[in-house]
Amino acid sequence: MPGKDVKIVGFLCNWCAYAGADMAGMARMEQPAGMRIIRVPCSGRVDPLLVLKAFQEGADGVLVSGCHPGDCHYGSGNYLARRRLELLGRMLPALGIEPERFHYTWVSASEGARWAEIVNTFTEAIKDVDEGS
Amino acid sequence: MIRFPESINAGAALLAEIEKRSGQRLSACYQCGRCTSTCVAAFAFDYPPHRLMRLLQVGMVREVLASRAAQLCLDCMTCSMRCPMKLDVAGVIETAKAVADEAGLKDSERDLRLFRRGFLNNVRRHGRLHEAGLFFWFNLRTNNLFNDAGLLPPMLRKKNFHFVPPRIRHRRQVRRLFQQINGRQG
Amino acid sequence: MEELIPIIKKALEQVDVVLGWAQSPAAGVAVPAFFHTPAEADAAVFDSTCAHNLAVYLPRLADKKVGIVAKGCDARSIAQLIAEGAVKRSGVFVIGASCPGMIDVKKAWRCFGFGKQVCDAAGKVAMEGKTVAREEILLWKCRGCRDPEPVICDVTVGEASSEAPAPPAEPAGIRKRFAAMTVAERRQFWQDQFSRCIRCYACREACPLCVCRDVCTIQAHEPGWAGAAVDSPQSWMAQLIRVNHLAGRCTGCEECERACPVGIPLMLLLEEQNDVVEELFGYRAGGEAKPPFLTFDIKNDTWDEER
Amino acid sequence: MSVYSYFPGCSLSSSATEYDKSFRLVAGAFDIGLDELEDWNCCGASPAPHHWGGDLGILLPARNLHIAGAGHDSMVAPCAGCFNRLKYAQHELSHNDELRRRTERALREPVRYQTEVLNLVQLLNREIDPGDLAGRTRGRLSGIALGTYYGCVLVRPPEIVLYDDPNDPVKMEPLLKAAGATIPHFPFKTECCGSYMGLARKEIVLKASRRIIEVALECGVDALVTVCPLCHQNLDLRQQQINDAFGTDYHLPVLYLTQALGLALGFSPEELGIDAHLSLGISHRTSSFDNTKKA
Amino acid sequence: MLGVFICQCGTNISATVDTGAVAAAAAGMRGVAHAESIQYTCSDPGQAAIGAAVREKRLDRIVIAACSPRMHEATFRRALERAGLNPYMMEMVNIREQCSWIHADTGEATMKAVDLVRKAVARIRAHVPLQGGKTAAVRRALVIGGGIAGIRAALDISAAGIPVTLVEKSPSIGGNMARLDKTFPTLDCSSCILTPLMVEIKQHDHIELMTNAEVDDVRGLVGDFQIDIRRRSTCVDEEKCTGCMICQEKCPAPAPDDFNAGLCQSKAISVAFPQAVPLVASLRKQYCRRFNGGKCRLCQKLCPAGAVDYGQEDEVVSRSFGAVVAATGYGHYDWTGSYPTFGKGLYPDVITSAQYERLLSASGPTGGLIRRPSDGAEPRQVAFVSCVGSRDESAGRPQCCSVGCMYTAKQAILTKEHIPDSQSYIFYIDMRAGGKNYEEFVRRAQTRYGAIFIRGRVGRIFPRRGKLVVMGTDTLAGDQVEIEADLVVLAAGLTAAPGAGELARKLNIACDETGFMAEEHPKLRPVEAAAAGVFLAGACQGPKDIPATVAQAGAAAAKVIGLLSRGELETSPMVSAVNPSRCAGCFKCRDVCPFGAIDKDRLADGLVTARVIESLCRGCGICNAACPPGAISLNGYTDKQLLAELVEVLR
Repeated sequence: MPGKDVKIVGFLCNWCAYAGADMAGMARMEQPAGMRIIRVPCSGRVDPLLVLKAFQEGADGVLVSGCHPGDCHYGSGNYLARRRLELLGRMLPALGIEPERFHYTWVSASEGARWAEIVNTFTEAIKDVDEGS
Repeated sequence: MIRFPESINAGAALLAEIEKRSGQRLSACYQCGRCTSTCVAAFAFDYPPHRLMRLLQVGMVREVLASRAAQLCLDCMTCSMRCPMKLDVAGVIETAKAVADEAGLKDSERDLRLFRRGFLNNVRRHGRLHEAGLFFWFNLRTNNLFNDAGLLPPMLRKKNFHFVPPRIRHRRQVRRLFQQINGRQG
Repeated sequence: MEELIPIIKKALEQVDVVLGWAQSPAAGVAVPAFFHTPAEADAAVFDSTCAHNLAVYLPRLADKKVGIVAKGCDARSIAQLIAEGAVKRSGVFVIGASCPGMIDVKKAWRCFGFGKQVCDAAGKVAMEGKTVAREEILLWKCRGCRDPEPVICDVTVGEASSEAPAPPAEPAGIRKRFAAMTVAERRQFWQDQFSRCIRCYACREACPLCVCRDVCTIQAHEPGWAGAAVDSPQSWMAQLIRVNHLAGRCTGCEECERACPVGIPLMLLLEEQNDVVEELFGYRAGGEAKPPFLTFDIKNDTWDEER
Repeated sequence: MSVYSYFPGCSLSSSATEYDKSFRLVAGAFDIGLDELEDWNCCGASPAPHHWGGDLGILLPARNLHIAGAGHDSMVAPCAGCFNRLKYAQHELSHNDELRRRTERALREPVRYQTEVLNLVQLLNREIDPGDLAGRTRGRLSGIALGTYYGCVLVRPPEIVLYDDPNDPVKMEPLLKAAGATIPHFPFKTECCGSYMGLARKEIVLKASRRIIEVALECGVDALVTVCPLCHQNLDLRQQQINDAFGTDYHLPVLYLTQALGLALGFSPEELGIDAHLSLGISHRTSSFDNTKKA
Repeated sequence: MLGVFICQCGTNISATVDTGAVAAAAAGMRGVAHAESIQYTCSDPGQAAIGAAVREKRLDRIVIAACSPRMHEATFRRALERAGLNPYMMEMVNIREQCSWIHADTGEATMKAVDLVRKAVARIRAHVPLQGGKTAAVRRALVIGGGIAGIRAALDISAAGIPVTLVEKSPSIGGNMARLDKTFPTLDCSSCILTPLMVEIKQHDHIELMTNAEVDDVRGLVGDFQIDIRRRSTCVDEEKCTGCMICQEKCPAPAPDDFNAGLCQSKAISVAFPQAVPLVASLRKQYCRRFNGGKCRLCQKLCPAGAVDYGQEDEVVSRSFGAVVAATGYGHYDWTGSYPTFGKGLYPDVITSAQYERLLSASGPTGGLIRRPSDGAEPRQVAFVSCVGSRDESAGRPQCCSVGCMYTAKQAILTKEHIPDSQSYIFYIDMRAGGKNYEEFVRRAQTRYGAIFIRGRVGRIFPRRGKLVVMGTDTLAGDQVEIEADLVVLAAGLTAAPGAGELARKLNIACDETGFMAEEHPKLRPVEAAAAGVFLAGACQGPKDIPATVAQAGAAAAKVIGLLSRGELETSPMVSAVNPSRCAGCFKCRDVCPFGAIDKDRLADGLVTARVIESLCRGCGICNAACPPGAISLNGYTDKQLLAELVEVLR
């Protein structure tokens, strides 16, 4: 079964990405079972430390997803998030974490298929890293 | 009469093979008929393209494999370009033709098969196509000596009609390429 | 640099205290000093051992009017504190000191022995018979210094150094080794490094931009970002919190690393972070602009993150 | 001077020698070096991919790619069919390991297939600056409406040939326009001409090609321009057969792109092999091409 | 004391997740005093079971593992309230959309469900009771779009005594419906239904009509939106203009006639159409000679009312509204790009149904006579092509336009009525006639009006001797079809209205992948948009016919009335709060807050700390993520709660 051993924490904004994940469920799009979604109001709520903490607690991967730029329910939260998260992503190699284990991306409420695709590819990418190391 | 589920069951294996090789999901076709609308050769088909797709959907794969349509398809891909579901209809028909070849179904469109065979054997022999050779060989084999005879005078006038076959140096290498064919020959 | 003393004395006419350096007879190097009166100011020195970033004292003196002797790099810290609103520009009087480059006194002591006078009266590195190339005992940040002149100052002291700043060194020693490591090796590297951490928080206390001080979340029991235990993972997490809170704010003064009693190479993290921030946002802490994580213009934020 | 490997293919060396001739003239005029591929073989044309499982459609062109791999960086295949086969082979060789191994068994060495393969339009667009062309042609084609006929294999399948809009290609236009021609709306520019059915199932070719000519005339086209020898054969050589079969009286000239450009550059119809064209021999437009030469 | 309820959702969850096993696992988790699996937790018996457990076991916090919280969080909060608990002492676990529906393996799905429940159990221990406040709601609604949806919504809302501002982008209200000739399935005249309603809007005391106007900027939130409306300069004083159309008659500058779908020309200064409301002229500067370097001032000179004012400028009007109804309608799919085989728009006699509607209309450019555009001839053979830009993934438009079949049948009927010896051919794929009396209508087109229905998609249209050859297929007969038609009418698909996406962005609501505005839930919240206080009416939410549009407009109006009738709204307690004893006074929170909801607070001991202005806080939590000492927390999403979840799912 794909993704059985890969544990991923997903921080999803309530308005877009979480709704998109719901949409994927409504369309019964099968996904790897390793994803654990934590709902947040906005991707701007995601402190990079939450991501680092997740890695410290043993997550194989962390995914942050919010509304597409320009669509933030709060106007600018995702812009701020992507600044913080982009920096975080670039820092990971120096911290001893494979950058493939972290991904942030934007999913709208209607993009169920996109969400399912993201979970699949991300899980696969992490498995590749695990096998590579 | 099509009996369900017998028909589907009977065609399942072949259909799966065609779907796998062509990379197309036949169930996506909703029979709008646009492939047929755009096909320049459909008038000569026994089944128009959209019916080929439908026959496959309901498991009547053998009818498709044995069809004249599968042989006559020009592979111009107009249907694939127009399909609203982005199905590669031509690719499906092409795959059906290849599967039919492998299954040894050789009854439909004998002349056309003869032409293709003659063409390829001609290339096998010379490395390049000897047009005049193919022309006369085909007309002799089909007992139709005056087929396209009207084209000869202008061709001759153009000095484009060569009686001496072309020859390439490494014909043996070309023949080795022919030995690498996977499907059935003949 | 004798002209410094009258300048401090003059500054004391308008400020409550001037932060500077005085000679420590025991150590043979300069140490930070608070000058409240002109008499005290006679002890002021400025030489190649004045490595301390005095800006660290400013936030806690926010209710006073403070004069401060600042090197180029120190001035960046001051500017950053001002940009973030932690310090008022009107509350500081910056005496900009032309900096010849600071030396790593620990290295100097290793060469000359502890307590030996390592600077002569001219403020140059004195070798007392031993010859050590100046570059070798310079602080890392002084190699290829980008700010020999203070970005912010009210009065300057000393000639602008005619000597060009030492060229940036090729990564050597630990930097070189770290750069060559695989990700997995770095994971192990940090685990080893932080197994030495004694949670003394000297890194935080020395940092001019760690303004939270006694409410710092690293030490907070709740919500429990990092446990208080002295073990490698928790110390590592605690440091990551600090590094994260300095994103886009760290001016690279190296005080944390200098302060670390167990010699953890903290600047590897902060230098990397500063480089990434500069690359991503074209931002270098220590100017007039606020950090990119605090201010941005949505309409012009067209940066394409879908790499 | 940039030099390209040149893959003429069977047609250009037999039934379509005028295409080869005119191509060499135009290339010469623009200092494009052509280095004919050593000992090339037939690309397999339309029958190969449609017979014996279709493998020959890859195996045959693979050898040509392999030969080209030892030569220049880029290879031009003016015949649209050859171009399509070569691109297909390139795609399959890089995606289908099994077939590549079989190819290598026949070639007895690792196959070189990475040479850039260009069609004629690509090559000319790359090498000829429209402004330059306009200066040298001085509008010799002005007043002539050319129907750009691309055919199917030049642009399809788009993910293999990676060239132009598969439904509405336009890449021939800049050069012809620079030469002064007008390009009327011609909706059948990628309609299939009937392909290789001419000998075995003639009625398909005649019906398909008839429609193309009919629509071209409806659109006010004076002559069709093509880059495919097979299309040319069906539309030009068989035009009289079409007239006989449908009782029509079409006299629509069909030119290779290089012939049209050659005329524009001032070469004579004889030099370009245009006198060999059947349809042109009976065309009402012959005079206009004669005029262009005088101009 | 903690209660955990695992919903089976019929078999929606229990088919893949062993809910009994999850409940058993939950019973063993720390602090859990009660755990059970319920068939339908959201049902009355389900909610009653929660209430009973709360009473019996003195539960003070509840975890419910069921569907998405986006679906039933509000339901269960109310259930808690009824059971006497603070509604925020509840945490939902999504084991349906994000578990049972996306996994096939029962073991795996059950394990994940247990993980998720454990995470919620850990999280809810960090919950604290929260109390929402009340805020006054502005008793005025904004309706955006003056088509039939906006008109109906505005009339219905104002009927409840709530004032309405109706904003319309174009010079007149009426929208797409005003352009129709007759409507299916009753064939009653579109104008006859619509025009009286348009007039009623104009005359209504409680309705403020702004035409040539668009929403510029939206601030605030439900109950108190501050919205800037830009009124475009038309160079005509609306108060003075009498709609006499002398200016239009004399204006020398031609301009496209938008109302007639580009079939004819209008003038730079013109009245949109004779029945326009308001009946005033407006000047389009891009076509006017005076604004393009000329000296013409004819309209100003000739206007008997002196209404023309070239110096008129855009005006921005700011208003407060308690609620907003988006009724922006639909746009027409531009088929010319994706259908090169239909001639790319180069054949004048290939027109869209919207254009044909104008040819049929008595108020149209031909006075209701069907004349084809190329030569003005009356067509005899008319081919209708359905699904142009619909059900076509190759054109990036998979959706059904939902009205094409019906209006095409209608147009075939009207064609026969106009030209009795004409013949209509309708190329269709599947005849979709699902509404009341629709099927009968289509049958009538076939039997009484002799339209020939051909099941098959058209492949090509090309000219032949002044006619158009339509090449298609009759899939039922199994053969290709060729028709030489005099006129071809394309049933082009419906798109989101131009600018709808931009408006949605301003209103902070979502659009679906086809560009139409998204409702919160197709069945539970069909007229509510993603932002509270914003409602959807009509085709802006998706293609629909007039009856459905009017019904939805009424529903949106009812929602607005329900929201604003009480005069005050409950505010969410999920806002940020500052713990002053941990605040370092660095004010990074203030720098990042998008709503200016952070203020300075000087404590008694002189320390300066941050303070949240709750009425401005929208609960995004950006400040929380920016606060270094963790002094500011978002209620309901505190660091403590998120860390508890995080640690627990990775256990």
